[in-house]
Amino acid sequence: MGGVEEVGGRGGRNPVVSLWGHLKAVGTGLKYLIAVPRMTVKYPDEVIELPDGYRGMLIYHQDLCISCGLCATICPANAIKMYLPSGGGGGEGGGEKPETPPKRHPGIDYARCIFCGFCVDICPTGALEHSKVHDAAYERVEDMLYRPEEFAAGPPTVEFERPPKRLRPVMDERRGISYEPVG
Amino acid sequence: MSGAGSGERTLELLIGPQHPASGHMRLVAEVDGDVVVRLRPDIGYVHRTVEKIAETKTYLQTIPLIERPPLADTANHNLGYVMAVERLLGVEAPPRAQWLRTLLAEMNRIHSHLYGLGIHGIMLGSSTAFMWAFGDREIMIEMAKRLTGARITYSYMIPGGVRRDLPPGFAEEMEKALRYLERRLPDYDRIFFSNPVTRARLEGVGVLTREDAIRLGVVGPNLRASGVAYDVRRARPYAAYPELDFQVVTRSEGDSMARMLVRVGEIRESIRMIRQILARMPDGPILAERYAKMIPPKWRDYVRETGRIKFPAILASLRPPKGAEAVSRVEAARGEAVFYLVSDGGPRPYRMRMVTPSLRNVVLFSHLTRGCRVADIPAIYGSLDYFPPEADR
Amino acid sequence: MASGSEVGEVAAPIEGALSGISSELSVRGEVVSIRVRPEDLREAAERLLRLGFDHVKAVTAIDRPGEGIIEVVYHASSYGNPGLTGIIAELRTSVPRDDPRVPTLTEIWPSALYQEREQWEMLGVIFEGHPELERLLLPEDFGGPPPLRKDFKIPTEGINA
Amino acid sequence: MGALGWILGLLLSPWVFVPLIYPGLVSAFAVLLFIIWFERKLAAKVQRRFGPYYVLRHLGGATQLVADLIRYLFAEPIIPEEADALAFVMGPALLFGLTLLPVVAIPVSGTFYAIRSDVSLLIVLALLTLGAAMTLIIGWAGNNKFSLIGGLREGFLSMAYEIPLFVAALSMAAAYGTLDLVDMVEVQAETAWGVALNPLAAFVFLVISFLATSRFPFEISEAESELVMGPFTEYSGIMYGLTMGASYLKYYVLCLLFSIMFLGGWEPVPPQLAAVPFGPGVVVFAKALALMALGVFLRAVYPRYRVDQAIRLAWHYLLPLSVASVFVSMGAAWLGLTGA
Repeated sequence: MGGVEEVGGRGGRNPVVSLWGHLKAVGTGLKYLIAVPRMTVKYPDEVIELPDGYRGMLIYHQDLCISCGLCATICPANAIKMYLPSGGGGGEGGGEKPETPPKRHPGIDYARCIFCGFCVDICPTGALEHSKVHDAAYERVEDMLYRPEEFAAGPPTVEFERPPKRLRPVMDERRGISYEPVG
Repeated sequence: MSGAGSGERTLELLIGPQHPASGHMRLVAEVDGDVVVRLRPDIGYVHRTVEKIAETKTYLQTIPLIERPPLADTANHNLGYVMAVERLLGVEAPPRAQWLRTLLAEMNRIHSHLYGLGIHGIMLGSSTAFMWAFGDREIMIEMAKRLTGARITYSYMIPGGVRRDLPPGFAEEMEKALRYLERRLPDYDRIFFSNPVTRARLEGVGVLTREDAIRLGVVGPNLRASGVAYDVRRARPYAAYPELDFQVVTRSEGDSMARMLVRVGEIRESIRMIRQILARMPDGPILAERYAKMIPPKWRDYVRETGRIKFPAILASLRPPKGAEAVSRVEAARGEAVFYLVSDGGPRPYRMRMVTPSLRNVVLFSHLTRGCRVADIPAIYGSLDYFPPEADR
Repeated sequence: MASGSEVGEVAAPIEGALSGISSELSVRGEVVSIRVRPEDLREAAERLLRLGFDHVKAVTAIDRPGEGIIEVVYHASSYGNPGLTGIIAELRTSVPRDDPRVPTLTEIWPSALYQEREQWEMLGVIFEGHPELERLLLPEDFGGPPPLRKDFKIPTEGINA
Repeated sequence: MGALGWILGLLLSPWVFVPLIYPGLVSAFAVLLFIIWFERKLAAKVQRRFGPYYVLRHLGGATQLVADLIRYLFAEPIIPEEADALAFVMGPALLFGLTLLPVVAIPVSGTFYAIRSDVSLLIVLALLTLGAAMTLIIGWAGNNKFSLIGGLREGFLSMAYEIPLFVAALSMAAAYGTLDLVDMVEVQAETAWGVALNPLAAFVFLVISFLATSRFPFEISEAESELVMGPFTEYSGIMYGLTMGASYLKYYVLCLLFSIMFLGGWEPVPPQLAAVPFGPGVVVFAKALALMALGVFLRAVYPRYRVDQAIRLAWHYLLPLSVASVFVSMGAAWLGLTGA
């Protein structure tokens, strides 16, 4: 089990080493002050595009849903629950088997959701998928609960004061991340 | 003034839990002038009873739970837990999944170490080290986001394999990212690691001898900085580590500087490992055949084309045999993480023991600070890369 | 580098070291499991330490109300002895649930200090002789029963709203 | 018209202009608003981010500090129950005022000054030391352990830095053969800048001006990650603003002094400014500001020293160096380099 010694040698308290260290530190600071570009973006004016497969807020296709309840079963945060149809639909009992309760459908509480995506991966019909919406803000915690019919209406759209510039992050050997504008 | 009545020499300082450099914990320091006589860590401010909650969740649902405490280092703990579950179930992930797990674990190690270095920087007053490390951490987070779909809480490894295959173009982008990090490390060295002020603050401060490190059961870079070449990746190799060429970074000084430099060395080793992984990754399935054949037939094409697994329904209720027990250990970024699972045949763990690296390092607070200066407290704290939620769980 | 076969090789010296103590040995992967009586725990730990198991990785107590016992499990391994780093010695004992007392192993393995304290707090196992058996993670005014005991129930939710 | 002229005349008279306008209160406030913004911008650039930006976006957030000042003004000043209220409230105001006091004796032109004294250097140095005592009082008044420790650190440091500061400054007096700051500038105009005559004294003076004003790497008594702003832990609102401003103000005064003693003061005066009575002051101001920029830039380079390390640096290195600088001055004078 060999060890390996690493960068950053020790020069003891040698004043010459110290002086050289001070010069190198200040020089590096100056280099970054002058020559190295920034790596942050001006967020609400510039927005970073998310990659495909990003686990954002959910899209629910109610037409594909078979009410199997797997999403609610697997949800680790108890965010997805199965809801009875609202508006008194429960008492109607118009189906072929009157004693079976009406089908339940999933609704989601984004105050609990942890965006693990287990529900999407286990959904046998593809009724759930991820959108790229991740930065919705709410004024009241109750608004974060989406019953099935609201859930089916899609994730909220995020509005900006000024239309933001969309940027795609690309790895860059010199800058770390550089940002390419997308149309 | 309370705490310093007449005739008393010492003053009791309560550092935290609301203090810029305490994290979610309290350090009760008894100081005599500028010298710390005694320091007692008071932890538990972010305790969330993960072990109890795990008894109410299924084996799969426990994965995100495991990821919460060690927030900067989710992948390694995810891996350790999944390894224990696989041992309970007697299932093994296919080779490609093992390599993908190792890839994410090493990416996570880099960004976790950068997180630790950044926090250490700001504790010493170097805002530049802090901002740089947190900025460059973003490189690995961005790459992990492309691989897993999430920035930090990946939940990427599941019993039997991983959830997603490499996205197109990943290796080329990663190579650029790694070259960038390699270019940056010398600048970190010039402005922070070798900065004479940093060296004055860290060299010879908080020295942990080899004997004490072993006796106290310290883990991770803190252990290796005291000259003990123990690394689970070498002592009991798991995932793809048996096939990777890497060195266990150690130093002999045992001081705060050594602990920091071991982390820097591990970042370099992780860069080397990621290169090897991407160059030599075997082809093949990413989910064990036992579960892959249970994926609904209509999704087989989707899985093949996108490289994203659709869960078979059985994952929602995995049941290991009654009475089965499993221990697993992984080298997480901050040190060894140990998982101990006991099954009663039901779909939920009967007992889930999660021993995180920070829990095992908490003993160092009182040990290393005896006789140090008040200003050394953050210097030593930062050098331990201690993360209160990880210790409290 | 340790491998699976080595576990078997190590099991024999462990068995030898524990001669005279009534113990049951079994091997499970990298783990050598040793079951002893509570009164033999200290002696067994001391012999393991002499063999080179120099630190404790985990201290776990398991509540088994069905059998009326609490199991206390120590996972020990070695940093200093390269032949043992790949092995985990699992030292376990059972104590009655209504009076769970075991001797502390902190003098033998100081690395058990915080975890014994935690298991005391979470499962009510009294580690006799432990230097600071006081609250660690729970709030100071926590009054309930030890929370990791099985009779401490936490509410769960169904899948239906 | 007469009244206006009289007011204008009064304002432009050196006894009012110097303490109130330049280099006094008004310009000091302007410097504060600028330099703190500039410090944040510099650090942000080194750290590869933008820094203050959204308060007046098109000027790079230049009015950020104005916004901060307004916020400070309207924030509730909280006086802790356990604090010594009088000392707690008076502390920041006195600290701020006393820190600015030395400017009355700093000439900004050969002809335009509030006080012309043949010992003006000594007056400035004496007034400079008053602030540290106020910091001690502030640290005590808050009745907080962190404040107390911070105040004590400032006390230890001030003892350590004042002696080498004085010796380094007085070595220049030896070189120029005068204690009058106006004369010092004139000597430099005839011979060479002080920084060339005695680089050692200039170096010691510069390092000590970082040390004396809590600039990195000597940001020790405030030490956010150790003492949570040290003496100023309990302060909020404008009282905190004053304490924070005071360290920049002291740095401003030291930079003015450095420009006059080592950088040739107002020489060379551009001909366009020579006609205005306080015109040469612009040159001093520019030099001081450039020097301040250097000091605030160091925030982006350094962590902070430990208090004992800084004290050791001052006693073991800076004090001997300052004594050596006296000999350098004497040597320069003996060689006739100073024209004295």
